[in-house]
Amino acid sequence: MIQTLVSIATHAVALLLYPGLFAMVAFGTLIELAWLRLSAREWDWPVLPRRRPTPVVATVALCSVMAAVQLAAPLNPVPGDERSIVLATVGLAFTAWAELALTVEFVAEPGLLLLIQVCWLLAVLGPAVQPESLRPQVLGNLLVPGLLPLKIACAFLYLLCLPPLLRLWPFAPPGERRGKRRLDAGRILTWFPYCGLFTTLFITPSSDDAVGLLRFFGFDFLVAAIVIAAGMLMQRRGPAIARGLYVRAVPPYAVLVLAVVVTTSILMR
Amino acid sequence: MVDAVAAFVAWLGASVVVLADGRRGLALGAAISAAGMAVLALDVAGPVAAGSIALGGVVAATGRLRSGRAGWHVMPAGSTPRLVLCIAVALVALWIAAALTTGPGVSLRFTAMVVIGLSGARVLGADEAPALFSATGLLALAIALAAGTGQPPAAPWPFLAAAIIAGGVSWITPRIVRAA
Amino acid sequence: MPSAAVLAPVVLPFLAAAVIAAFGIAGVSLGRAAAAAGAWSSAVALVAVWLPVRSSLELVLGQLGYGSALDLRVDGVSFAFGLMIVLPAAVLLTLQPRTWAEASISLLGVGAAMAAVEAGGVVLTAIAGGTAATVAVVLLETEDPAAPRPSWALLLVGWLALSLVGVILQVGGGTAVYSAVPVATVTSALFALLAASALLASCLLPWRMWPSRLWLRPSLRAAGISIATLYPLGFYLLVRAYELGDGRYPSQFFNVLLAVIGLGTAFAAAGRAQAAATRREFFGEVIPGLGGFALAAIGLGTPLGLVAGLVILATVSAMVACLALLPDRAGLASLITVAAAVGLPPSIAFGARALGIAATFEAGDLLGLVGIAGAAVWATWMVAGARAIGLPGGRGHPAAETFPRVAMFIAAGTLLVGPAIAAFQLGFANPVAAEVMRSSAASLGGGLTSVITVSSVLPAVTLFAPLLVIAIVAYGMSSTSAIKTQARPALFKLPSFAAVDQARAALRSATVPEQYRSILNVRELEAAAAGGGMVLWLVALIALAFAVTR
Amino acid sequence: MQPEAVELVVLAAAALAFAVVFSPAAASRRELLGKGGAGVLGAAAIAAVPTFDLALLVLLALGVLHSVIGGKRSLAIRLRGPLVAVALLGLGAFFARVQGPDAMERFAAVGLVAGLAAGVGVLPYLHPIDPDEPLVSSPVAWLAVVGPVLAAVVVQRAQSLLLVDAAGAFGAMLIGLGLINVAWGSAGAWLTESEAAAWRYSFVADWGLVLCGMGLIVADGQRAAIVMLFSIVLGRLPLYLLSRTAVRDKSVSGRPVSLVVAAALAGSAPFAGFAARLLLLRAATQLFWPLAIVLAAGMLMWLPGSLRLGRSLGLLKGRQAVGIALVLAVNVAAGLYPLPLLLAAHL
Repeated sequence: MIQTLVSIATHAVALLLYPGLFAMVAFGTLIELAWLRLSAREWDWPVLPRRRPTPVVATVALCSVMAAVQLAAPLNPVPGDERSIVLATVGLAFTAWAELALTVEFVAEPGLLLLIQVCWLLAVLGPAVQPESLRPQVLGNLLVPGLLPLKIACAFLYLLCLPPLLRLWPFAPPGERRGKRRLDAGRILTWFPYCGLFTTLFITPSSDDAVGLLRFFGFDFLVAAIVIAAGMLMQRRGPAIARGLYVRAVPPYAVLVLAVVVTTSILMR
Repeated sequence: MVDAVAAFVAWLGASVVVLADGRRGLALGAAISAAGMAVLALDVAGPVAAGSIALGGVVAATGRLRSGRAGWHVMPAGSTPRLVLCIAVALVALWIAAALTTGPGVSLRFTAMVVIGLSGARVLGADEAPALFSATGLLALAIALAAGTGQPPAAPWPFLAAAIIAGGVSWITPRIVRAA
Repeated sequence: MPSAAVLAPVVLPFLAAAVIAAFGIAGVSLGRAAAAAGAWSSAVALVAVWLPVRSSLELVLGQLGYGSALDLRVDGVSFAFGLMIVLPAAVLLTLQPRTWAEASISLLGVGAAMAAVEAGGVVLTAIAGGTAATVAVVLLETEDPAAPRPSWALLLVGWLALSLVGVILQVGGGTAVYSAVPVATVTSALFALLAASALLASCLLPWRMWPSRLWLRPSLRAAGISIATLYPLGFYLLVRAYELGDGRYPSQFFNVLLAVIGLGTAFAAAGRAQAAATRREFFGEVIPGLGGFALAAIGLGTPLGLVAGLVILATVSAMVACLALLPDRAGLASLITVAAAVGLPPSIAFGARALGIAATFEAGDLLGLVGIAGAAVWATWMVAGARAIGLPGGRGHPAAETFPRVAMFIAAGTLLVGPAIAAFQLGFANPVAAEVMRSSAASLGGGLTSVITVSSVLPAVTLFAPLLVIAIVAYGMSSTSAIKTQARPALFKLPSFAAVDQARAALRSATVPEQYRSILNVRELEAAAAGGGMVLWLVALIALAFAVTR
Repeated sequence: MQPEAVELVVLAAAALAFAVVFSPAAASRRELLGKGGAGVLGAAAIAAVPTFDLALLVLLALGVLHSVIGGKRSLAIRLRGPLVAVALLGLGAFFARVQGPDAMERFAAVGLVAGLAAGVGVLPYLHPIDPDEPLVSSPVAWLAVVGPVLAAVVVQRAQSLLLVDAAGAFGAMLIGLGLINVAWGSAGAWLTESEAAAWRYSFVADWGLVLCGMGLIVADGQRAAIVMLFSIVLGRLPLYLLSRTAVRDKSVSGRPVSLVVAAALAGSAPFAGFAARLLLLRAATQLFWPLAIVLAAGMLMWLPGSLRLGRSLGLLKGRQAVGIALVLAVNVAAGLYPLPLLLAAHL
């Protein structure tokens, strides 16, 4: 009984502090400010999100913290064997649709977004088909030559899918109000899980010490930077280019990745 | 030799029943056919059976004279197909009885097949009660006779039953039939 | 515990039905109390028989006449499926007002379904299941002849096919008793027939069939009972099929095929759900959707998949009661029901589906691709759920039969018991795996606090409990005023089966060309055959003689 | 006496008793008792007489009697079925007794099968019907009262008369005719215009399964036949009696009772028809499993016709409603526990 209570406390700490809510808000706020700074023509401080959370934020927070504790973050209180790629994936999948619950106007191109999310699911779960393991850190640690092409293909697909999932693509939802920009609490909460999951799956695990922490968050910031750059590129090129990319390029590439998954599994059996 | 004649007579009687529409023709046919079958039954099942068939035939013929279209009406217009039927059935029955099947009792086999066949065909083709009931009577007698083929019949009951049916059926008058 | 006790869960509903009918004919309606007593007594009897022993208790009486003895058995499988049938039915019979005829027929359906899951052999299951199907059709017709109801032919096909399976087992293996059939008797062809009958019995098909259509009836009294009694039976057959094959299906092809059919059903339901015009239409797709996930998990062939599927099925039976009591209007009850339906973490539906997806990866042999597809289908359900929150309620059904608080309690219950998924699986699902997958069920572990899988551990209590607290706090602080109820466009259109309907209409209106009609006039053919003509009779005789001499 | 035939006579007597008790009009009760009683006695006589020839003569007498008691159809039509049956059965028995080539034995089998079909009134020898004819003089009397006993006697005698090769041909012909009657009867019950014809075709369809059961020489086939005959005599016949009042009133009822009746007529679980179908599938599987598949598919064709007949039952109250409940209860009991029926027939 004591062991269970201790474990509950450990998981609570992980959920609320690190790598949970507090770490997500801290990391996410930094990245969000960077994104607002780089993507806006003239800069002024954004308005803080409402003090009372909406059901959207509550849902995003709930699902994001569940995903965040699955990451192979150094010093993560949650034991390695209790982490699952499935919980992380499904948790993040929920965050993309929370806003659709309020009104359609808040979600741009829902149909296309669903297609991209399916491609993202392939990118995340594809590497787990052959090893038959669901531990994120085990997948990240796999350096078997046979799996490298698959991991690289999935990593690239993952990065391709992030801008739409983080709503950095140039499709402004019809409901978005003009005037002073408000900090997007939903997006803030998802920066760390998305970037951390990439680092966990496609980069070898970091050691549980200060160097490991620096290495892990270094890669996270690097992923965030890549995503912000991609987002800014698409903002400049305009919606047509972005639609062309996500309709005519990403899905065929995802099919190719699926073929790689199948081929890799057959060859390595 | 007697059996062969009896068989021919039975066939002749059955043919008359098929070809006749008048009460006299039907009565004559029934009587002749019963006579032939009685002779054959004498060999097969003994005097009681033969007597039953003969008595049944007489009662049937008598009953038939009481009702039905007056006169003979043997081979009325349009009865050629029936004539052809009688001859064809006889030939087939003869071929089966004499050539196809083996063992004693060729006449008995011929008679059983030809009377059952002709009476069944008459039932299928006729519409009036007298013809139907005459054919029914013959059919009953033939069924009893057929019981004698193969193994020797243990008891005369089929012949008695057939006689009762043949006799009784011919006394059913068309009036009862029309009212029903 | 005397073996005759296994009769109680079956006989008690029949007894109650007889008493209600007798009083009803005499002009006295016993109301809900009698109906509730009949159903709850069956549930209590089932639990009372199982809990003290927690292993199989069997009653075998004499031969019945068609190669089967009267063999009733309460084991882990019949206990689990018995509860899935009787509990939602008991809740509905307790709350919803019915005429004495409907109450009596409903109890007959419950009794027949309980007999189906307690039957010790395939033939008895076919008879009892066929009876439950007939009773359900009669119940739906009694309530409202004009409203949609299952195609009786489809149900009859399923149960007749199962009786053919039972007969082949009897002839080929000497018995159709689940625990005694020789494994070699269950060939691939026979299993294909059994699987087809199971899919037809519960209508686990991608097309829009009765598990979805019944929810659009003006009243949901008969629909709730019919789905509660019929829907689990198809899954029951697929679970018993493991017992027939000593823990496995004859070939892994069947595992993949059933998993793909399950996901196809779940995706088709999700496709219809995300295109729903009202919330009632969305809720109409919840049961087939959850059923599809359950089929995909159960079809995998691993103990983890089986227990995950069973937990999803337990959620299905809870949702049947919840949806039948839910009013068609906005409100907290409706919101919580949508959340429970799409499996918002940390609900039990979320945990079970996550385990189901995990089981596909650990089953190996490329089955992980099924897991990826499962995640994609689940994402589609998330879209449909989010969209449904803002949809208008729907036509609505009589207020007297809706109980929003009870519906909300049931839906919230599935959300709150998420942390107890390990304990629930231990007590409810593991005995089933132990019964039908004796050789491989030992791999299931984890006790009351976690679910151990091959490569990872689901920390049910230690993760889901704090997560639940976070959820309660977060949602407690938030307000639902921002949700805008509006007509919402579908994200994508499923390929409509217009082509199938056109083909069916063309077939129905097909006629023989005018110039040939005189030859093939069916009426004249019938008149000739029934006319008793001399020529026909002689020709028939000659034809028989000719045929015999070939 | 053959136990199977005795049991069928008892069932026919029970059906007659039901008809008398639950018949709507007093006048028809007396007629039912008189003429129906004669039919049952005739059937008993067919079963009781010691030799096959006497049985044929009894059948002949019964045919004459049935044609004379009256009815809408002409005398020739009413007399044709039974008499042709006697002629064919007589020839069949005759060919079986004489020594000769194998073909003779096979012709004997043809005669017995054709005679049975003509006697019962199934394809290819359907007795013409008239919708307005009273029950006792309609072909249903042969289909549901005399036919079952005749079939039991003919099949039992055939087993003693025919040698192995001819017995095989006998069984094969029965199965062939059975399948034809299943298809024609179930389609006819669904598509034909008049309700009375639809009921007759439903009897013919059931007889198709009976013939298949009798043709399958294994024990389960005979069991299936006896249970199916039970569902004809004490299931379909009583329901037909009760529906005759509704048919004239052209009142079609959508009440749930019609669905329950349709389930009983369609041979759905838990009625006696389902148990018969189970036994038939068992027998077919033992002999030739593709036949079981064909039979199972054929069994689905009962559904549309049964739904139609169930609807034609009309709104029955009081005594008729009790009659329906009694019929359904008896059929459920026999469907769940057919063993007593089989033991009584020593099967």
